[in-house]
Amino acid sequence: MDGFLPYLLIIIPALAAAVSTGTSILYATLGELVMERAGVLNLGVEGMMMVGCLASFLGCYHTGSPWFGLLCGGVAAMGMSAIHGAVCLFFQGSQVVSGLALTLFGVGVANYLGTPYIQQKVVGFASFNVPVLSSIPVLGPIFFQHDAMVYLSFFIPPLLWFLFMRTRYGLALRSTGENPEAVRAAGISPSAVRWSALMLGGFLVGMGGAYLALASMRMWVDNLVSGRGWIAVALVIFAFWRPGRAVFGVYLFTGVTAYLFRVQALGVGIPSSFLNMLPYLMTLAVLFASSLKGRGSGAPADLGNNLKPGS
Amino acid sequence: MSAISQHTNSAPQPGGSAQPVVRLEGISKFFGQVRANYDIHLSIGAGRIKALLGENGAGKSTLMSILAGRLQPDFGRIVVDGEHRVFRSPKDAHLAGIGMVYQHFMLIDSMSVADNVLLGHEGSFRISPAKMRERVAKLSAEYGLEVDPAARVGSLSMGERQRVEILKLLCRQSRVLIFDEPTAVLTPTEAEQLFKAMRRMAEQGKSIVFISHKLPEVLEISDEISILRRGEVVDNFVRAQVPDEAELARRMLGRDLRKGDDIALSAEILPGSSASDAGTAQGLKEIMGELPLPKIKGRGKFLAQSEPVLSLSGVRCSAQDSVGVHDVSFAIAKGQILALLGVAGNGQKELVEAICGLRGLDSGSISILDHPVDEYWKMQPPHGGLGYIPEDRRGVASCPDLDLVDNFLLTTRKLFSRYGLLDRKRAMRATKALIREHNVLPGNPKAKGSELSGGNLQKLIVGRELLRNPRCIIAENPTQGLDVAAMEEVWQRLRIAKESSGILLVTGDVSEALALADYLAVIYRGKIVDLFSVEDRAKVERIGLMMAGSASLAG
Amino acid sequence: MFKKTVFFLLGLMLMCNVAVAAEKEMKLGFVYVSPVGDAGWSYAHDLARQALAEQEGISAFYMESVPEGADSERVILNMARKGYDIIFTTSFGYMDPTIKVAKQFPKTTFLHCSGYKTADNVSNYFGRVYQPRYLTGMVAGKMTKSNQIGYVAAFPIPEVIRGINAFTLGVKAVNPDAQVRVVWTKTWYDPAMEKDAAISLLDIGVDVLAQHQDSPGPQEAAQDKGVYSIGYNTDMSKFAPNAHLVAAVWDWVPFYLDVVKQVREGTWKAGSFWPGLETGAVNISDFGAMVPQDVRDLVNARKQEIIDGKYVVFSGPVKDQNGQVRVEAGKVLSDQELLSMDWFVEGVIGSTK
Amino acid sequence: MSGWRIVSRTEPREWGSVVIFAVAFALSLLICALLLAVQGKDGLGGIGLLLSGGFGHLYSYGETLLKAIPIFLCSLGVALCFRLQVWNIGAEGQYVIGTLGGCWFALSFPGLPVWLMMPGMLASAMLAGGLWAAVAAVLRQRWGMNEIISTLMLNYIGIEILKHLIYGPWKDPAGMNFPVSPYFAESAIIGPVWNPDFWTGIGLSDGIVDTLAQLFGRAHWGILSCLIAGALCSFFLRKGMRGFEITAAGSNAKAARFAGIPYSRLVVLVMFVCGALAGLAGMQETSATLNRLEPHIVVGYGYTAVVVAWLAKLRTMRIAFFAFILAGLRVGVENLQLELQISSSFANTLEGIILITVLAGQFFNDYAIRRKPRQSVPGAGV
Repeated sequence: MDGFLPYLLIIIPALAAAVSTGTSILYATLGELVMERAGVLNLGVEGMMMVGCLASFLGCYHTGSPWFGLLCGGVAAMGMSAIHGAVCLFFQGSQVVSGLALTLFGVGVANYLGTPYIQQKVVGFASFNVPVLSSIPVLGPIFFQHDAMVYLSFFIPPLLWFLFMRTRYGLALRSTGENPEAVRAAGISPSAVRWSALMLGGFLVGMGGAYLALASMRMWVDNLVSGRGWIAVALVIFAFWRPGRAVFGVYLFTGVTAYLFRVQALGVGIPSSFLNMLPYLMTLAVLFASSLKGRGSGAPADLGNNLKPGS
Repeated sequence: MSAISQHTNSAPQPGGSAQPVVRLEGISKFFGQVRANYDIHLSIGAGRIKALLGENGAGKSTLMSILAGRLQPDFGRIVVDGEHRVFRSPKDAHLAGIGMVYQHFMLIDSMSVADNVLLGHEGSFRISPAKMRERVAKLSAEYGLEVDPAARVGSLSMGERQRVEILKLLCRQSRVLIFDEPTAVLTPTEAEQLFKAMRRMAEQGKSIVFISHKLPEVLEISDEISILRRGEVVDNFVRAQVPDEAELARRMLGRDLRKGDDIALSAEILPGSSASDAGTAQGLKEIMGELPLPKIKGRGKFLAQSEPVLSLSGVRCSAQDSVGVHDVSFAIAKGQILALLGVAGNGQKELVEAICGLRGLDSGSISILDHPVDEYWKMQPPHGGLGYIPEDRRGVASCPDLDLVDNFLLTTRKLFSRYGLLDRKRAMRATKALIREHNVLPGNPKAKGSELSGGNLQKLIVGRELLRNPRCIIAENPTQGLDVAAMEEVWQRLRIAKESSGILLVTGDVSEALALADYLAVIYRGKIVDLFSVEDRAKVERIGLMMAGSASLAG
Repeated sequence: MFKKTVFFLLGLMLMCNVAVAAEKEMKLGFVYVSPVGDAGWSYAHDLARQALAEQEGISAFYMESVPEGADSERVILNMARKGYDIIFTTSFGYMDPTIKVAKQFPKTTFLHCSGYKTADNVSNYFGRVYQPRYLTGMVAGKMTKSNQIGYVAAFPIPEVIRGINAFTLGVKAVNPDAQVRVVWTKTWYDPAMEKDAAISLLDIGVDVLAQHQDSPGPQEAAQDKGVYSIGYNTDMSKFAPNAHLVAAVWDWVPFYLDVVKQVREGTWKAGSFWPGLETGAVNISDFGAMVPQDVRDLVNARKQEIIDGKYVVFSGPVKDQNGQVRVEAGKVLSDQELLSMDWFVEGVIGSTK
Repeated sequence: MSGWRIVSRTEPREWGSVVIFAVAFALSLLICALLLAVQGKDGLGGIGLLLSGGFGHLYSYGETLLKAIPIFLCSLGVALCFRLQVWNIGAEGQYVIGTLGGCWFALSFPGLPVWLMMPGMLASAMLAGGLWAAVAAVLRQRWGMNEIISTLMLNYIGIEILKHLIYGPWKDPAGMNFPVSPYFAESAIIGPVWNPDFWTGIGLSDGIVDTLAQLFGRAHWGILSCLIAGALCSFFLRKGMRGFEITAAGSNAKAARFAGIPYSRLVVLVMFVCGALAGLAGMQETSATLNRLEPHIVVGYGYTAVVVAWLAKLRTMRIAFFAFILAGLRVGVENLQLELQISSSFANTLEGIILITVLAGQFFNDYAIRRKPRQSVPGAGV
């Protein structure tokens, strides 16, 4: 093409696309992050997103209200979270295996129950420009020409940060992820904290699924999630379990994907195998770098362990 | 300590000023057949510091766990402010104003001091780190427990962490604070600071229970002393009634400390080693057969009689969270026992890890059986090498969910294997014989490691290690938590083992060191303060001072 | 009323006769690579299956999401064991398993879609969907204003490349200045991602979108952003009523009915079938309302020429991206060359890697 | 405070696990029947179809066996890692890379005779898979990286490498530009166990040959590798010193290190063995059933292996059993799909439900819920 300029010009639309395509992953990443901060490893994000996706579609389809749909999606994913909680927190099952099972089940059951609704459309969330803000150059198109769920997602990371760092509940939640015995000794039930984190995280993951059905596609087709749940799991680690870094990680990943699509559209071939590997390579590289520095990655110390029952 | 004063047996119930805050009435606790506490009566008064003194395994920790709600008594009751209370959990005890500082801190390393202290007592839903720090700073100033509220707990020293634990209790208005061997992990300066803080807390009306088996500090800090022996309170008196350590020791042990080294020698308590047993058909020795000296590198080169089996010269290693080891040198020859004496946390652990090849050296060298340490561990002769009897039996010497045969094989596996295959039948026979000869209970070789009590596990471990005919033995607090019979059995076995090997005895117990060792090396903050023969009476007298770091005086 | 009853009875008798004449109920099996709910390739086949199943004397079953490879062989084998008469395997990766199973079941008829191997009881078939692709390209060429047309494509395999080339030739035929920009997603089915790939094309000024993908994602993008779109597989106008100009569609019903009839009558012979517009197996959908009449006329005229054999899509001269002549004037590409196409014609911007 | 408490069983009941599995399995089938009924299908009939599809005919055993081979091999390796408390969930990626190793050999030296070709393919597949797995082991031991994460990431990377090769350098020039490698040479193809000529040749009667033909179906000689690997594995775990060291270090890593067990080397060893087994599985699958490399060899055996290893509580014989059961269910669910014409996603649903119920059911094996004893013991007051 003619010089450098087109490659610069597509950055803005690429970033805008990063924000809109990243929103679903962002919700899911933050949801998983909440659960992991409390010490529960939930590899079932993919399945939870699928269930949330279908439930939100059905909610909106039958009532015509996207907000009600969103609620349904969140609640349904909370239900999936509750299965994980029952298996791991109550029945002492392995968190890794339970998560894998949840993915199998969630993806399967959503596609199965969704069969009669294939290709049905819903109202969903429409894009609208935020007054004033959307006319800011550069920032306007990137951040303020989307739909309501995208705008909502801007508030979640600071809210989570506030919850983690500035509330009593957050302190208990973080402590439970690190050392549940200490939490128990402080008179707080670590199991209750983990349950609540599962519910909150589950709701967020469900919203991630809902975004795909209500804002991105606004209809039901099979397998809408297509692996985004696993990317979310990887990005939590990439983010060192911090909400702010999660936002950065999500937008970085979707931004690179979106940018490279546009580079292709300009007529440059790129090795897409490498592109698909990127989030995973990125995560490995970041983990590796942090262990080289001898710094901890910030992983909750008790992540993936079950509480001993009966004590 | 030179003279033993007459012990005055009087005034069993000194008690506090008015009504005691907490009264224990007839507490008994059994673990299976073991009687941990039996019919204990104890009262704790406001503003008093009560020391609970006793040997390891006397039942002090069990009793205090009951008081703190971690364990429930089988019989007896707890009375707080004249009212009968049942503690089902530590939370119940907290609500009654009773809290405990455990030996293993329950802290969250990655979070700040303020977070740890105020967890569960933040006050409002919204929290402000600045205000939390302020609160904790105020609290720590109030009791002289100096610690930076903003620091990450993971970066603190053990002493500072302990202060955090204490602050946690103070913050939730505990009236009774229980300290379980608080000085075990402290440097003397830190211990001093702790005592000051304890004094201040007592002045403010808190009751303090202080578990220890260290005599000087008990004398220094306590108002009242109760002595536990084998699960029972055997003595109860006020501090003023005992003039010196020797008297206190006599009351605690029920025997004379200085004569401790004579006790065990007399007894014929070792079933396996007694002459009458030697002819029994399926003895361990028959099963194992002759174990010829292994050929280790430099074929045919055996250690000369006089050469040291273990020698360290100028060993230095640094550690992130502990004092590390600084310029340690000593050598042990066959037929010698060297006791490395010191308060826990003065570099013993690091030193042992270095000898076991699990910790790199910054400088200096260690040689085991005339081989550099890493070379030795690469070869690892199946027998005739180094035997290790660790302090943390469950954590470091056994596999809780494997059976006794597997636990037996853990270090002896090479004796039972050929071409990489294990002879499990022979191992089973050997385990059975070992169980019989060392009197390990329960005697079922299929029992899991976790089913054994500490003492029985120790018997198994000692038997296992000695079976390998080690020429060098490292024994870390080998009798901690054992009852007297088991303790004397272990001592006797070590004495017998000495004939064919050199032993490094790592211990914090002076009486044990005196009972066993030929030489004493006192370690403080990772340095050897002094190394001397047990015959050197003048230095033996000053052991206590040396352990507290006042080494230079000894020179 | 009476009349109706008579007709009904007559009809009933007729049907009985047919059934008797057929002697045997035909049991058909369809193996799909993706879920039928994808609105794409498998869906197009399944529409035909449903139509067939409604015919008297035919029952038609399907298995969806069958992974190519070892699992597909078992599925085909299972159908053969259960006595299915005709088994349609509808993805390239089923080729070898189909041949293998066919060896064991010589009495069963197999039809494999999109491959190239045949056996005594195995035909392969495919449609010359590049013909309708060419026609849709003409529509796109006429409707574009920016002369930039976007094409969201799945994987760089010959089938897809052929479609892009035919489409581009159609564009160029009516609008020599227009360019076709290609973005690969390396997915067959990821609606959200494919939608984003489509938007990436819009961002650089494309105003007509075409797709070779099984999801309606690109259609959604066009509908959202108010540009035109060209569908594929089936009529996708319901996904993008305001955007959908026309689609290159599959209609397998006539072809399948023919196969069933031949097998039933015993006249079926194995071979390679590559039906084009003339059979109706491939076609273009109805035009969207925004396509002006003159464009419709132009396209319909060219369609008739193709049907009549007066026009061949890949007829020379055809240059590739580098301007090199790949098809000499007066020559046409052979089927073999079409089947292994791995280069782009002039006017395509993108890479075949 | 309720009158019940959860008590850890010191000695899990041997019978318990069988009963619990049976109950959980039945329960999950019941849930599936309900799900079928939701969509207006015959629920119980469907379950019948499921079971008969997987285990109802002689030939279904052959199909099940074929599918169980890779699951068993992967699971064997995964169980070895789990035994050492190394949470390797990367069998999927190791399977892929192993396949690539085997294919590289087969494609690079097509002229070799079978007695050179087979060992070569085996060795290069196992080496490739093993080394890929060892990467995660080294990352863990040398730099302390969590193996769950690294193996999961390596799975995706491995699959992308496969795609890259198959769409690029390894594409068959005669394959019409489709993403497939050239066919392997005859010598690089693992044949089916059932080969009538061979079996009749050694004097078996036609009837038996026919039955065997049905029973083995498409099952290939890879089954031999399962037998060998399974036998070796259980033998070395029981009798071998290294096997004992793995068990001991898995029970208490710290004690193992103090006992002079080379822990890090063991981690690398088990990961390497797991990768080698997974690679072997992949190579056999490719060679025996596809006869060339296609992108579709990746169907999630590695994840199924984790599930199987866990269900089997890491015991070799049970791994064989569960690999067979899960393979049978996958085969059987196809029958259900075909007969009832339901969505393919039902297979995943079924497997998920079984896992969840069995997972929850295990609880009753490890723990007992007992009534709280009254705090009154004769002799003393409370």
